[in-house]
Amino acid sequence: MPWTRDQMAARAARELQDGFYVNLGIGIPTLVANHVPAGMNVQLQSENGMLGLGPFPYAGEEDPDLINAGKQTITELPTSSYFSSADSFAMIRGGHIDLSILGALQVAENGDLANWMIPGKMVKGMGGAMDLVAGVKKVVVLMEHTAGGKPKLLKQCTLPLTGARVVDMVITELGVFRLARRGEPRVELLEMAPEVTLEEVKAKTEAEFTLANA
Amino acid sequence: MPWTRDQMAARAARELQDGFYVNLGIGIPTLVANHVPAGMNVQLQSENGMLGLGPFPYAGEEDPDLINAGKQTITELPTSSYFSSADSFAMIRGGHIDLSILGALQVAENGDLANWMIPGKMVKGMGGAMDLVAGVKKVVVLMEHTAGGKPKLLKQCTLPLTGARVVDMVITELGVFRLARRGEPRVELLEMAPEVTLEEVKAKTEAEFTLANA
Amino acid sequence: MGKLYPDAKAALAGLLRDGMMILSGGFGLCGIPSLLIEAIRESGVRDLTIVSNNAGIDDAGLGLLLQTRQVRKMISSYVGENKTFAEQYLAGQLEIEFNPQGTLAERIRAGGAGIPAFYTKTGVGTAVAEGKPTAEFDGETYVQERGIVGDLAIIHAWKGDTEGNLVYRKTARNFNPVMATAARVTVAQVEHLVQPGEIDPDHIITPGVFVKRLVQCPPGYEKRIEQRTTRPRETA
Amino acid sequence: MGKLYPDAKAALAGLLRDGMMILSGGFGLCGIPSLLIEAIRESGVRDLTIVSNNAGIDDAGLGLLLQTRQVRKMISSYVGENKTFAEQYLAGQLEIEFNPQGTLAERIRAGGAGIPAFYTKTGVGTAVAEGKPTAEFDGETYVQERGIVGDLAIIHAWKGDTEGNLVYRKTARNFNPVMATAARVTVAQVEHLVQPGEIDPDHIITPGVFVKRLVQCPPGYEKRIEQRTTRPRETA
Repeated sequence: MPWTRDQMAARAARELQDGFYVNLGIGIPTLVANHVPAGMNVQLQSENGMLGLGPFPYAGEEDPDLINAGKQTITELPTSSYFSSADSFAMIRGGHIDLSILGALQVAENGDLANWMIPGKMVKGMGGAMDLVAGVKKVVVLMEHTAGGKPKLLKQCTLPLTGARVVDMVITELGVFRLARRGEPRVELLEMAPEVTLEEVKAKTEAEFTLANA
Repeated sequence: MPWTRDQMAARAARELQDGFYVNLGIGIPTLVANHVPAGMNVQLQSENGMLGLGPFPYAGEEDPDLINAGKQTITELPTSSYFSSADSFAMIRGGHIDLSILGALQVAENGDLANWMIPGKMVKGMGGAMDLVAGVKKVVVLMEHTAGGKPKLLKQCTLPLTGARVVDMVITELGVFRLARRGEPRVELLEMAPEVTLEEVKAKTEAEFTLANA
Repeated sequence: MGKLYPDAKAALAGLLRDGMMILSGGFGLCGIPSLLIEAIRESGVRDLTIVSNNAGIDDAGLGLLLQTRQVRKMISSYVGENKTFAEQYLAGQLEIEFNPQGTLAERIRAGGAGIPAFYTKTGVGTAVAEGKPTAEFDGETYVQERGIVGDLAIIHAWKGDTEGNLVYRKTARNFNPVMATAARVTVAQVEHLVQPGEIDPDHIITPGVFVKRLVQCPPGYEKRIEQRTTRPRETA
Repeated sequence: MGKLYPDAKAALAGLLRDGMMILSGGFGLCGIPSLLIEAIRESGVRDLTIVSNNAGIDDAGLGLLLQTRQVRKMISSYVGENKTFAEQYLAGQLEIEFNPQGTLAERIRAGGAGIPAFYTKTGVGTAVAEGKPTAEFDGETYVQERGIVGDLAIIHAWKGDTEGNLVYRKTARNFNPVMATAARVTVAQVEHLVQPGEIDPDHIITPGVFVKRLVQCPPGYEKRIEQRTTRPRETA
């Protein structure tokens, strides 16, 4: 049985470590915040200039000066700090954020990532995604395994790249893959969701992969 | 009669304009602060991270956390702000300071400046001088006309440079010279101290110069 | 002559001309200089190049200048919230130069700091690196990006004193302080005008040297929320 | 495991090794991390490369590490206040790399911000540009300077919370915030330790992400004054 979106987020949360500073993308990655283990100190970074993101506000307490990178109203925590966009991306590009969890349109065997543009469609812009994947220490992609029945974990990306050789891990509803950012390209299947078969994963994956510890 | 150091500083103060942000070097330039015309708003910048330098403190009120770039205790004003060294030099290098007044060992006809190093002597370092002359909009040198009887306003600097073609004006005890940072090198004598003769200036100056409006 | 002007129109008087480059602070609708944008709209100035992370929404922020077709080109990282933008872009009436958000912020910071160019890993191997010089440092490839200096920066601050010293509130800080440094003239709108000395000098984010003119927001100044998201109250 | 350590020795435990590069905050004796410098002296670690604007004076600041000959090389902008320095340098026992102060600050800022190299006008046509690549941008010549990343940064702050969020006081800020960003590990000494939430998040200069360990200055912590200058009181 493939994982639900919430189970995917829970699996991604297992990549968190105590003391981590983490940037979560829009969509499924946002759900990871609900799965931080109790007692673990994890601070969320928002690239529009905040560390220590709190939950959404109660109705009536929204503050127009307090939003996340998805432009949603949020709240602050006792640990919070604010800084400019230049300082925020100095932090990101400088390798000070431990983990970035974000969505993808395509991921290639070699760790290439495409998640910002479909030629022929209206282009909205890459926002901070290119900076995050280039600068953050570990990049985890959280995505549906297929789109319209077609694999998204590919031999090569066909869409314009967000980053070249930037993905460390891919989590889908079917399982967890480890990729290599350096050296020979390599994809290893680390885990599968319960009752998902290797045949199903192979059928829905274009990238070559091996079984970890196989 | 050549100008005194205080008169030289007073002459330099005539280069100030209302609303100017100004960096004053150590030595005679520091005296310029005493000659800001009443009612003129001039803010002094200190490259260790302060705008709005106040006067020296009263005895007993020195604050170890409040010093100028010469490491002297100072005070703050209602207009003051503090920032990091990186931000301070971003301000300087980015052309946001209107005027830098500093001392010199040598100035050349083409505006080259040497003020940080005498080979063979112990070298103390250039501090912020190279950044100031490269970044500030207008650079005024305030110096003795000669050193050990030898001219300091030369055809070419013989000492290692602080900056190439960076000086706009030289004020000495004998007079005021205007230099050109771009195009053909050109030195013009704008003013002489009272009772100083052109012959005296010529005798004590190696650089070729013309009389302004001559 | 002080820095304070009676209203946004006066604060921009003499500064606007067709074809100029304007940097605008803000992220989404958060911390945008609405009053100044409205005054630019009223001025009728055209063919603008606007540097701003976003392009506003259809009826607010920089969207107002798109409606009136005063913008020729946007330099932005994300414009997904604006339908007017999409229409004009697809009709070939509007140019867009997409920059990664961090590269955009750093290009502006560089422009203000006297850095004509710098190297970054961001975008290496992607379309944004095409046509730009690359270089290797310690075995890694980086792309060269250029500093940006605008003709005018318009920004929004929470408090400002008459000297032009500014502080920002929460995430309304965003691009405002960096844009304040990177234009020939910076005009700030402030929600609260105070006297010099009322802001602790250790708390000032933008020193007055960067701000040439400022204007106070009128009473009732409205700050809009783009995505109002809330959580349910816990039951007792 | 929190970030707070009982004393400077504990805060540096496991971080020191011969030949490492240490960045030290401070300008003159203002805002220097004295406790941490003393603990480095006690540790006996040698062959250090120290990046610091100044080299302290003979009996204070980094001068302590010169006395014990623990320093192999200084990267600084001005070392004029230190006689020990002069002696060791003239005897060939100490290397010095002079950087213009703004270039030094920017190299550290770049290192912390993931910028491996940038261009500046500072030093063009002087000895500091020798051997470095130059490039023309818009008709002006600039020299390429490299980012600096150290093994360890030691800094001094006025207040810090247990999360590592820091604020500085007056000109004791200087190089501290930028050095905090540019080392694999940053250790801060704080005069006043507070709990998270006690510092207004809009006032924080160094967010906790940059600070791995911190230590509180003991009661009676002495801050020295290098040039005590005063003015006479006006007579009434």
